[in-house]
Amino acid sequence: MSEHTEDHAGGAPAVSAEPPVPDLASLPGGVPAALEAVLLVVEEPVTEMQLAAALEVPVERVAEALADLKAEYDGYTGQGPDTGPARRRGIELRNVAGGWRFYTRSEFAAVVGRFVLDGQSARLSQAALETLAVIAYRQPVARSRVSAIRGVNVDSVVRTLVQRGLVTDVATDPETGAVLYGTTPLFLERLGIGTVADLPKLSPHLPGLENLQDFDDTTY
Amino acid sequence: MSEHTEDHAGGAPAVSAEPPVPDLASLPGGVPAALEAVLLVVEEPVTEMQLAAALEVPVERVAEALADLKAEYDGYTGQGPDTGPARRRGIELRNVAGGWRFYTRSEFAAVVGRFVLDGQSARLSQAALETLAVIAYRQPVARSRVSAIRGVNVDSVVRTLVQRGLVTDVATDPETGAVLYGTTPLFLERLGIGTVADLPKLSPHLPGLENLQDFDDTTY
Amino acid sequence: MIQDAYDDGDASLPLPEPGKAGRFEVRLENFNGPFDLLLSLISKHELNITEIALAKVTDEFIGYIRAFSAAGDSFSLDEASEFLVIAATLLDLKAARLLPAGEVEDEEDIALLEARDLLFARLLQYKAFKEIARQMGSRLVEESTRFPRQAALEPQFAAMMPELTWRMSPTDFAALAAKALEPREPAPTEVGIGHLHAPAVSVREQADIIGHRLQEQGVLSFRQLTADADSLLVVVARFLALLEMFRDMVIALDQAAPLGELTVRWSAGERTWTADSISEEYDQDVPPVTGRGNEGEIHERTH
Repeated sequence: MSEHTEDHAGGAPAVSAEPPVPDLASLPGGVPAALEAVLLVVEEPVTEMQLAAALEVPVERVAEALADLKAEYDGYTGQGPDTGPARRRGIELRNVAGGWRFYTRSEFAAVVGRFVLDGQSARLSQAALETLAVIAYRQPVARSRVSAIRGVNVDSVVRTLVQRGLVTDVATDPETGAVLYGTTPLFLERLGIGTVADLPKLSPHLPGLENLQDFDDTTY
Repeated sequence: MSEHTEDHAGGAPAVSAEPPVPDLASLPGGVPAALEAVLLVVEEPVTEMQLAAALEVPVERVAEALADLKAEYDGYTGQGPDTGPARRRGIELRNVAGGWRFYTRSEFAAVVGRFVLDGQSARLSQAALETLAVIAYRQPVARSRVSAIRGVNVDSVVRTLVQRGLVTDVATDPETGAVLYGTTPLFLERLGIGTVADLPKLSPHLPGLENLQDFDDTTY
Repeated sequence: MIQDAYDDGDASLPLPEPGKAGRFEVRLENFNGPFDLLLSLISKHELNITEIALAKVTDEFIGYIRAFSAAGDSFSLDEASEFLVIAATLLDLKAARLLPAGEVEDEEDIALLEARDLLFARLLQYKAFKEIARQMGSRLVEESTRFPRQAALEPQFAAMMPELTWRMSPTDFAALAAKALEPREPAPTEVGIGHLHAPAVSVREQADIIGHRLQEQGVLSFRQLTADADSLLVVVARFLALLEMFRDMVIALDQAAPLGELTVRWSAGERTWTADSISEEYDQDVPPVTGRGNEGEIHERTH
């Protein structure tokens, strides 16, 4: 890949009152290095649009550089003249929950875990998992409907999921006034998927009930 | 550099009750990759001794690998057979105050700064204020407990408060290992009081909730 | 009142002893939802979900509950709202079973069969979510081996943050803290009936009541017939009574649409009819089924 594009014009609108961004092409490492620097400070997955705005380069350029970086970190040889054969790094660049973020590679979980004080939250109970699954696939959904599908009262489980940041209230039912719940970006991140649409299909588990959605909608 | 040392015996004393460290030589990337993974998650510079203990490899091996990594990140060609010519990265590996930590490379300070400051406000959000209030009156307190009291995930809000210097980690829960948060001198200064003991009593604002502590303790 | 044809030949009273071969595997402390029990009963028989299988399952479930109360076990129905839900679910099944066998002719029959299909669908749906949840769980565990970068801001950037404006007095701050620390009530979703303790309701008694009303007035809607019911159990009992009376051919039912208004017409004229003809299966003392549950759940099952 070439670091030497001159095309800065197509980037995001300039933000006023901030230090001017230097010509990335003139810096050692160029756009990929700038992306690495920004990704080192992000607290949550960051979109290609956000990165393009910060770097003032076109979003396509960012997308391309991210894909190359990911491959390089994964240990694939870069294609450009200034990228040599790569080694597999302990850092993984992943595209999850609609954005990019650095993660430690899972092989090193045992080592890394010793340095993470506030580790990942404790495991979810079976009840919490099932409730989470129903909310994920039926969102936006009222608690009463989740209860009906699961056959038990889910109030306290939903509270736990909200506390854990995996579920949040996304709307209010215009008719009943009930709170409607949906999943959060953190849920997607924890699951390692990009969007809710990436969830595995429910239909293989529902033989002969492909039209379940219809069934659902008339029941509630 | 060679990834294939068999010498794991000379490492630091093994930590009990933790998952065993896999044979790093058998993992892609080996010791350097393991170091990268650990360095990605540490908040403070971490010493070669600490790294050697976690990886269960001799400290000399760690020192050597760190020096190689630093050179590689700086864009110097690696010396080993499996390290090709490197490009200069946006991440810098620095040895400061006796420990190692990743930093953003200074050339990209403008880009990173723009990204970090985008959307930052001079005022705290309502969520941040309420979280700060809970921490102030319940310190030292774990994030999970603040979450339980507020009913929502407070991870990112707590990070904001830490960044703002109003809150800091003051201890570690001896049982769970969770970080406990408390307020900082800056917080007291902003509020115009001398010590945490000078915080106004809560009781006048809590009619009928004299047993608040009890309530709190039953939430977990 | 949830008990019924327990004495119709199948005498093998299932004992609630967890873990024994051929016995119920469900252990209440790990019990997770009424459909769990239904599913485990169905899979125990390795049967497809057919009417016959469900009938058997229904009977076993009732025996299961009975054995518990007979043993004076610590199993508290008060605490197990799930059992009220499953009871209502099984009543649906029972209702479908009470239909005259043979070809489906009437709209009402279809509606009832649809109700049964609905239950099958719901069971399958529950099972599907269970399976998906299992996959989701292992995915979450797998992903938890990756740790995201979340280090504190480097000092140079922290120093660039805009100066914080703070106009809050200690008193204001305390007021804010008091509000934030206040125990919060969960947002209401529906009207709870948790405080209700449902007494045992006799189907026969209820049949007697509505039988007299229908004989006097000729035609009444189900809504009118249950307007004075002071609990869901009474509504359910009256619904079951109607099914029994339908089987006895003393009433006719008319329902324009599924879940629509159900009109009940006395069709036996001056013929003598008493509630004594109601099947023996309801004629027993029953353990009171009480419990907490969401109103919506029960309502759905008693349409």
